[in-house]
Amino acid sequence: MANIRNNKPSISGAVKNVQKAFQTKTGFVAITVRAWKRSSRFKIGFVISSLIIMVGVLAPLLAPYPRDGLGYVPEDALQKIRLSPSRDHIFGTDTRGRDIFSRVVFGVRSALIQIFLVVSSSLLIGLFMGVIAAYYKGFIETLINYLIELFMSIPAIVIALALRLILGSGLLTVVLALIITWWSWYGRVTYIYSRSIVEMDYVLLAKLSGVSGLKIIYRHVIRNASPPVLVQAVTDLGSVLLEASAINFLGLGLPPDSPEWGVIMQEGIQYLSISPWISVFPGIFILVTALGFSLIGDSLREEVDPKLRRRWRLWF
Amino acid sequence: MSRNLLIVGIIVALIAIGSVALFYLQRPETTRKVVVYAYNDRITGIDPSVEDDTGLVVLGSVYEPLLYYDPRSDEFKPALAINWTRNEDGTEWVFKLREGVVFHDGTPFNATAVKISIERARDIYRSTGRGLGYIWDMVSTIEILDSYTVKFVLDYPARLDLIAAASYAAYIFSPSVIERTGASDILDGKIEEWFNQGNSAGTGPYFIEYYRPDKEVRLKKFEEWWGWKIVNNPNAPDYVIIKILTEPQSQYNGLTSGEVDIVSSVPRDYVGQLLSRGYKIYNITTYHNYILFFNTKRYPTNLKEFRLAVAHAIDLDELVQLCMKGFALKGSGMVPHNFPGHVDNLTYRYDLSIAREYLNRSGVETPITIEFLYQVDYEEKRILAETLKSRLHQLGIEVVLNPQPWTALKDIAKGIWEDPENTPHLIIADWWPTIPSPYDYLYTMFHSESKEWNYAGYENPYFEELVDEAWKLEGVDYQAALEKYYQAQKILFDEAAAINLWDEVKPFIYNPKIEIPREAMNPLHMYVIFFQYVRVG
Amino acid sequence: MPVSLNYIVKRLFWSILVLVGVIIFSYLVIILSPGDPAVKWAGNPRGVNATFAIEAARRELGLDKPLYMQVFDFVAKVLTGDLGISIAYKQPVFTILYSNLAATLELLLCSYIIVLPIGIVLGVYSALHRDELIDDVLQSFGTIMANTPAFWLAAIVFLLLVSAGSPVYGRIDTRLALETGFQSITGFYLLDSILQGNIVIFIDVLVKLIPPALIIGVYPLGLSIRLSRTLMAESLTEDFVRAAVAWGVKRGRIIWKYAFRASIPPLVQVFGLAFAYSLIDAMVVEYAVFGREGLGRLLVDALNYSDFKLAIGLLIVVTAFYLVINTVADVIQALIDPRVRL
Amino acid sequence: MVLAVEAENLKIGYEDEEVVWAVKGVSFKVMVGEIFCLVGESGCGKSTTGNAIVGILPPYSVTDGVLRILGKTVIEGNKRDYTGVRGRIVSYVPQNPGSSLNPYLTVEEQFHYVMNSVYEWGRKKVVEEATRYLRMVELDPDKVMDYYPHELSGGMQQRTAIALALSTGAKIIVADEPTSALDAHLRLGLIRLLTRLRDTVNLTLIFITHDLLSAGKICDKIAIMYSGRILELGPSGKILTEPLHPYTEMLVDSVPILGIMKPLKTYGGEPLTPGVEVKGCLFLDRCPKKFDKCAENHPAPKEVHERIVECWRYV
Repeated sequence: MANIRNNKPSISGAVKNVQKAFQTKTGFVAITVRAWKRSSRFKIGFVISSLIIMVGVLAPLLAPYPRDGLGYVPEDALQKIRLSPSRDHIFGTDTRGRDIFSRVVFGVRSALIQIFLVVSSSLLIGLFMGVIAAYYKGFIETLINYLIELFMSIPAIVIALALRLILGSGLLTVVLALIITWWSWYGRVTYIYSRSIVEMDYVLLAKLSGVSGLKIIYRHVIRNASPPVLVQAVTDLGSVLLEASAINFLGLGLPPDSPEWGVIMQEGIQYLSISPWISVFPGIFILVTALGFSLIGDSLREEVDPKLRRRWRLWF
Repeated sequence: MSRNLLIVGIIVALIAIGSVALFYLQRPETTRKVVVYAYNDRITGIDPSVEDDTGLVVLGSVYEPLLYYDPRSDEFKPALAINWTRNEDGTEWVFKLREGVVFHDGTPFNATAVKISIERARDIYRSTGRGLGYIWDMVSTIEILDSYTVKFVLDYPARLDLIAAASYAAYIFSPSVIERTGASDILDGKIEEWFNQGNSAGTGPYFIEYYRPDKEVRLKKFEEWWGWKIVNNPNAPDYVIIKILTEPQSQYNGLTSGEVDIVSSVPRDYVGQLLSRGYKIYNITTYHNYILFFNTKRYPTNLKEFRLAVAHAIDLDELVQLCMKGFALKGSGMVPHNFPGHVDNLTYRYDLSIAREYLNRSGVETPITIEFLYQVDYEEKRILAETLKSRLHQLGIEVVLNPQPWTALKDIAKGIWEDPENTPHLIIADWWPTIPSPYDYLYTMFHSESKEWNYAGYENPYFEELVDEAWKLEGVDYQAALEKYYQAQKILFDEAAAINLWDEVKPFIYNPKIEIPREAMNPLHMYVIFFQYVRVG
Repeated sequence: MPVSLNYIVKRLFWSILVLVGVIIFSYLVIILSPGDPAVKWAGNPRGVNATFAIEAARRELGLDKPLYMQVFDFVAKVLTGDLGISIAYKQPVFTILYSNLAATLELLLCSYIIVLPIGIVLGVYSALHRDELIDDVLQSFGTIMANTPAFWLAAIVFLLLVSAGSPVYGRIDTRLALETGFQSITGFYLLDSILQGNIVIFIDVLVKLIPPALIIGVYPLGLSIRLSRTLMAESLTEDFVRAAVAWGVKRGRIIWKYAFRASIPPLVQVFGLAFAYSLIDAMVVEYAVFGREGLGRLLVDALNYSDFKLAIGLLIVVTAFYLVINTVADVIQALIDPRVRL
Repeated sequence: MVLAVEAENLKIGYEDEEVVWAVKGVSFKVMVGEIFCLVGESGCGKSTTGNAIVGILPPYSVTDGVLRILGKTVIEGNKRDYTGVRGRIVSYVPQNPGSSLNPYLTVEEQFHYVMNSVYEWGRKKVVEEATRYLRMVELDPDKVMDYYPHELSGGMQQRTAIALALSTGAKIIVADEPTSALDAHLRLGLIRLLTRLRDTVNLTLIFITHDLLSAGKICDKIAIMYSGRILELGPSGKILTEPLHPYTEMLVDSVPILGIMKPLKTYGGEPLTPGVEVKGCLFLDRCPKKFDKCAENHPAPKEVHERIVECWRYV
């Protein structure tokens, strides 16, 4: 409809083209801005994620019993064992008389830290490996692809088990287990995008004119391949959380008194039929957080791949 | 399209409803008497001479020792031996064996079986250190006087009647296994392998029909058992299924869904609810106690005052409620309640001011950080660790938690003898006895020779002398021996090498359609239910 | 994209290569991680016979040989199905892994058989009603399902079952099995009970299987709702679909025989990946909540017993499982395409 | 004479971020038994128009105006209703036979799905009929029926597609570049076949092509499309011999016409990019004969010498 209404002189065509080119910029920020404008899913996801992050930052202020939140057993524990949700303890208390709400609020921090560490490290490794493979080709390419395939095949949970036996429990175990497997996905995505970029004329030209490999990699390949990979990473934030909490739930990750959702759920699981609140609330937080990130990721992906975005009507 | 889908859907739904209905209508009537017993751990092995852990729950019904001893009433009950005599100084024991007993494989029981069984336990321990055969350490020779009489000649006096009633390493198996497995001698690994494949060669009232150590063990009634006439229990189960359900929640589910009859460890919080639903309980005060060791070789827990400060900062009343939900007796001394050698009034008083005073006296600057090693898969130990961490925080003692699986815990804790500086300051372990003697507790956990289990790194020559003397005295003057054991425990109490937190009270919950009489359990045989006494239906 | 037999052979070869890589990786974990590899392999033994056991482990691993020989021996051993005796179970590691794998696999297969048709039909429906309310509802549902932590949902469902008075636990009613004379042959109880004509056990096993299967199915359900919609949306614009429309082919046929048929290969491939992912969910759910036997229990046992052999066995078997499923998915994907020349 | 297809100010657009109009208002009539050609460069909207007649506009398209097929209104405004039209009244010979046959079904199965859908025929009858149609397009049924499309050559695929299109028995056939994949002799054969069918069963043919020459050979009427408009529409003989619109002239000049000796010319310029808005005549940029008026507006259609032309020169 827009072109019918538009009555500007015919040069407007050219201007429009430029505008359009500007709009379809593939930078990550530009994609995000566009997603915000277009998608209500993105907005919902964004609001959820921001809220969660705020809760994480403000945890000590929000938690009514910050010491409980950190894992300390309160003085009057015996009077507070497994209280059901009430005004004093809106999520109830656990078997040690700790306030579940405070624990869950502090759990936001563990969740975000785990997600951040896993995704950022995997992203760095994955980008590096993927780009190297695409640029240098030959044996290196095969080798890296082999490694990618290899680590893609190992589920994080079994690596977590081995690491747990070697390193003991702790943040390092769960984060390392996830990084070892997770980077390979980014490696693959980067590789696929970079390979097509490496084939492009301007990269060949730069190569021929003797620009150093690293410079080309940085200037052309990484810059152009990273937005789709970043989008992939955003989509993954929720999955990282789901897998990390599963690992913690099985006791392969963080130690038992940590304010971590999987750990809290594990504590509550054997009291499920008499005190369900211990396990139920942390689970809701996992679900909501993962959902928030996933909504953001999906809308971003739609931006990168316009095919997903077309309007639709049944036509036969 | 959608109509077809609907039809398929309806058919599927009908089949589902139909089959569920069928399922509930067609549940077959119980014809055989079956008891399903949910046990909370995997079976680690069922070699009667070597096994020193959870295999007991099977061995207890499949094999028999020469004697049983019930510490609750201080009574001996003859099993494979019908009477026994000893010489004056307790170095020679003669056991008269029961006649007409057959093993599960049909071979007759006789003195040779006794000799071979006990020698195997002892010699495996002597040659490889495996198993609990050390209890026969004093036995120098076993002489077969006739088919049904054996004579034990000891190197030093001992209460061999108590030892013969041990819950481990005292089981008699059929010598036919040597031939059957093609073993070269009794120490041949083939025999153990054969046992662990799920074979039994005992004389007990049940034999193993199906053995999956990680899932279930099925025991079948041994009709030729000598004791059926004596027990006179026509309602004894024909089959016993020992079902491995490690998760307390699963045990609860099994019990409430009716698929399990007896559970060994539902979450303690559930007991009240289950009782109100009509399930019955068999509370047994066990000899299973939880002991908190101090690393006596590393600062600051090498200071007696510091240890006492911690000891007085622990509110055992609270912990028994919080960790054990009341299913425990506050510990006193190292030997549990009702066990020979138990003493009252060796419990630290909870008083933070006393604790602070000791802390000042120790000269330890606060805040100070200490490390606590505990077993990760025990809920009560986790609660203990977290509570202790919070309480000691008030004294300025920061506790770093180090949860480990049991095997790793053992490994780290033993390190106290080589590398005390890298061994945690506090270590919690739990213990249940092999032989009904205080020596079992005091020697194994506090003697410097017992580097395997002495997690305190405790070395006190005077204490060791007392314990060793008491052990040798047992066979000669039992009362004097007990007095020495008391003194030894007093030393441990004053020095606070370790704290006996509590003795567990084990609630076995069971379906009211079965009956578990008192004699079906013996605290010495942890987790064993003597099913020949259990009545079904 | 036409593929050929050559492709399948290549794919198989590559998978085997990756499997070998995983075995080498697990060996490196054993020997490069802190601590004496022989001690770890022997399960931190203690006491008088510890040195004996450690020496045995040292010999088993061949630690005195050069590294490449050790690796070679280890790979050869694993490939011949010999990982030694489990410390926790005192049985060969692979025997334990197999019997438990069957339990988990039965659960997973059932889960997918139940859930996939539902998810696909909903996804296709959603694609056909794109941008309508029902589409939004279905897709939001799919997104939520795909992001639900399975172990949490399991807890909720379990809670509901318990409050409805029908606690589901375990895999089979042992007493019933004993009374009806049920014997497990293949390890797949459903199959065994059918083979033995034991309808009572079949239903018992099925009733216990369905709740966890549905929960594990939540992720593939969400995935299939979303994925089949995307794929259908794409294949509905294919030329041959348009041509078929123009020729007046009936709608149902166009949807299923034309458009959906074109979506099957990518669906198979993605479900290959998802199936392997669900294995993790199954491991968490079956044991921790429903008290079933299976790989999940082995995981916890390996932890509680510091059973390093079992842990390594799990690592290898689970990965091999993943590889097999994905290779099979890839090969099926190639085979069901008539353009493949064999 | 019965009207087979009638378009009135038909507009068709594709919805992306905003609507891009591919067809910007065309009106034409096709009589039953007529062979009608839509000629134009790629991207001019001729295929879109063809798709609109067949009823395979993609789901994200937007329409305006009216389109009637044998009296049934299929497009009115943004409403589209093709019930009973597809396959029964109109059939379609696709542009890319390679991708237009279902790669997962054998040719026989595809015949079955088509004929069974239209006539509810059983397998046997379908095979019989399919054999007949395949023979009609000079294919050996034994070498086609049990094969998958990828096993056939391009020409065979094309003819299979045509046979499938014919097998519906529809009276109006839209053929989108049907001869592109065929060798010269087959092309001729096909054209003969189609004209024969017109003569025998009174088939209406709508031909979509970029090739004015072959259009001229077989068509009764030609519509020249450019950038979504029909610039000139008229009987083929007239169009080829006396083009009115400068664009038609351009096209005619660049092809050799049998029997007329003339020098071949080429003209520069590219067609408009779709979605770009232009004020004034759509052909303005490339027109050799433009004058002031052309820059103001696009001209309305005007009937001149048995033809309809959109050019300011004839207003």
